[in-house]
Amino acid sequence: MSYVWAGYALTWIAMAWFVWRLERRARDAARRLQRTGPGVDAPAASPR
Amino acid sequence: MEMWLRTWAILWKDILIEVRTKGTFNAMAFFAALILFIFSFAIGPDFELLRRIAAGLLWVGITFTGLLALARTYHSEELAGGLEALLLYPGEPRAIFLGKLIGNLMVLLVVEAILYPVAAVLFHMQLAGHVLPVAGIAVLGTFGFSVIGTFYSALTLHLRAREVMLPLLVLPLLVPVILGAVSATAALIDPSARGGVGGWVRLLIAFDVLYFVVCTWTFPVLLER
Amino acid sequence: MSEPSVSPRLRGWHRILGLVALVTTVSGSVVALFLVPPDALQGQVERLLYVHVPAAWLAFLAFFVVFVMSVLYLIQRDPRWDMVAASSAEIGVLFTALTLALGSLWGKPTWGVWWTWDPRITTTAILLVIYVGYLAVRSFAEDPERRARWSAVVGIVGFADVPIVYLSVTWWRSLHQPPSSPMSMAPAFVWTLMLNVLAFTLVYWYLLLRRYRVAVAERELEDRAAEG
Amino acid sequence: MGQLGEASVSTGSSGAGTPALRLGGAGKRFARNWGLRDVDLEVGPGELVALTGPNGAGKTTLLKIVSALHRATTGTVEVLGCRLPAEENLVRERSTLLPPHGYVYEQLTGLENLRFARLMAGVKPTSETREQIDRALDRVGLLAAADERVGGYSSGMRKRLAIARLLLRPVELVLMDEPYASLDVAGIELVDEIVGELRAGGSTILLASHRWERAIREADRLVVMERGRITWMGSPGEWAGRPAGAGGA
Repeated sequence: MSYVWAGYALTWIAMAWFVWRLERRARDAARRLQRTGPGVDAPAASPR
Repeated sequence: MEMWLRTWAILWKDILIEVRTKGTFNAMAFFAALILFIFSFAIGPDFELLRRIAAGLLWVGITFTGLLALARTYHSEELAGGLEALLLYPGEPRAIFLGKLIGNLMVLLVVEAILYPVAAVLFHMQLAGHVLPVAGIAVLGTFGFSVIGTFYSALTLHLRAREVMLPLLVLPLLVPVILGAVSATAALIDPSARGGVGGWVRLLIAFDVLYFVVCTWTFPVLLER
Repeated sequence: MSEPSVSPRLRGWHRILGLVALVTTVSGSVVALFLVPPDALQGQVERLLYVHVPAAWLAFLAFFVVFVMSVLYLIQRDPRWDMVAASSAEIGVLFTALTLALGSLWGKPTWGVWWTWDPRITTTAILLVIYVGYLAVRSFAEDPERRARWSAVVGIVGFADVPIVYLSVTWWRSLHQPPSSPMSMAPAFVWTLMLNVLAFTLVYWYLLLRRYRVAVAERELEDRAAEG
Repeated sequence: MGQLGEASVSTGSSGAGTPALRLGGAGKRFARNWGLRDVDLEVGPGELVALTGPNGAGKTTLLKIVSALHRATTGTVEVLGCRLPAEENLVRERSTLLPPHGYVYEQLTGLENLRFARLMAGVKPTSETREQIDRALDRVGLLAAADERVGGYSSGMRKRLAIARLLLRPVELVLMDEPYASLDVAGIELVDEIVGELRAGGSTILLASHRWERAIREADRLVVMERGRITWMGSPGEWAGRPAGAGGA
């Protein structure tokens, strides 16, 4: 049974890690977009 | 048809350069001999074992020496200043792929023509009576290998770390070729190996036809700059 | 340089998709772990199949999406198809690696070994190598247009390889070992499996949407860097 | 929108009939920098346009795009009435590029290089082809070195070999990238001679060169490029009378 727990834990951790990494990348990209001027998605930022 | 003239142009040029410089051939011949001898010493004189795995050892040798040759497919163009040396002229771009493919196929088959007899001696392969079918399988396997190698060496030519990229991209495509060639050859020369030669030969032919069509069709995409 | 943008309507929508995916996955796991009875033959370890099989299904689905987007890109040369392909490939690697890990976790108690040359598992391993090759080409090509074109070619050539690898490995294996044990088809098993396949597919679409938006933003940054 | 944007109105003077060459907002991106950016240019049939500017100005990039060796990332390119990149084979048939460093195979002899060029252009290797090759080699003064490997050629001889290859294929649009580079005095005169013949034959010529004072002598128009853009364009007369510093080459 321990293998089953390991399997499910691994599945959940893998998915959570991927989502977490994805959200971090999305935030970084959005921040850098703001800093380099008004972007396609980013809200209008004051010019640098 | 001018496409065949262009294919012949590339083949003629590459043969001329290879005969003069022997750059690819020397590297391959030495490397192949090295691999076979290392196998012999590493695996030891157990003839029964050697005979059983001979086909596998042979194709490990062919794969590594083959990758050496395939990585040099566009070497002469690089020295001349880039693929533009071939794009200067009008005409079907796929002729470039065909010319390079046949060139690679010939180089590989020449090296194999030396490799097989040496391996037969070293690994006590009973090729007697099976020479033609074994050769046929070798050609089928080498053709598939050359199609993928000639194709992907055009892609990796301008990539960073291309010495790693070519084997990495070719590896997954080599699985059916190696399985097919080794299993078919083993089924022929090693009485203990079960499994029909016919099935494996059909797989190799299917692989060769499919990838020849796919690679020839998409090749011009690799020439765009 | 075309300006691929994501319509505002789409952005709110992904939170709902994310929530639905989460709920379905949680319920899928709960059902698989606690509610469905263990299989008579394999016992508890059979519950691993409820995640192993959906993960494998997603690994191949993701690569099919890469293939379709690659073909579309070569025909239309629209950067959006390339970005969808790249996003799907990255998610595909996640599911492929997961499938292999779960496969060995399942293999150890069932066959006593971490790795078996079972045709399905071997094909999944080869699929992983194709994915790695695809992503390596993308990271080593600096020019965005070239990266899109070359990775599209790898996506197409790689995809055609999967069925042939499966066929050749199955033949090769049938020479040495009987085919792996068949899975039980009890209705409870089938429903639980379907639920988890649905859950994983929802997760895939959610991740694809999110990863695509990141790809759009990063491509925009790259274009701006080149403007300078 | 991809790379086939709308053609913007070009500013150059256009000759009668369809222009030999029209670039509308053409741009070429190499990874992180733009080799060519938003270039508008129109060249009439039979015109000789000199292209000049410092290193990296985009001259070579522009020539490679026009000769269909490279594809433009943005904007529209029309050469001899054919739209690129769709009809690139037609363009390659009716135009040719003289590259600065020749694209020649060192392991082959001069003669073999030209035989390869003929075969690659889809021409059967007949005795007549052989005579054509000999004539071209003679014209550039390489007949004596025909059977020596190009590896042993000087850079001037390699350039002459590239010129011989150009003579093999009479075309409507001739693109020359630094034709005078690595040539001695006699070689430079040879280039001028050939340029004269090509003009007499009605070919359109685009000639990129650092040595603008040489290139401008026969040019109908001079185009000055800097950092991927056209910074000045006009007739040689205007160039002579331009205020100091405008479009400094």
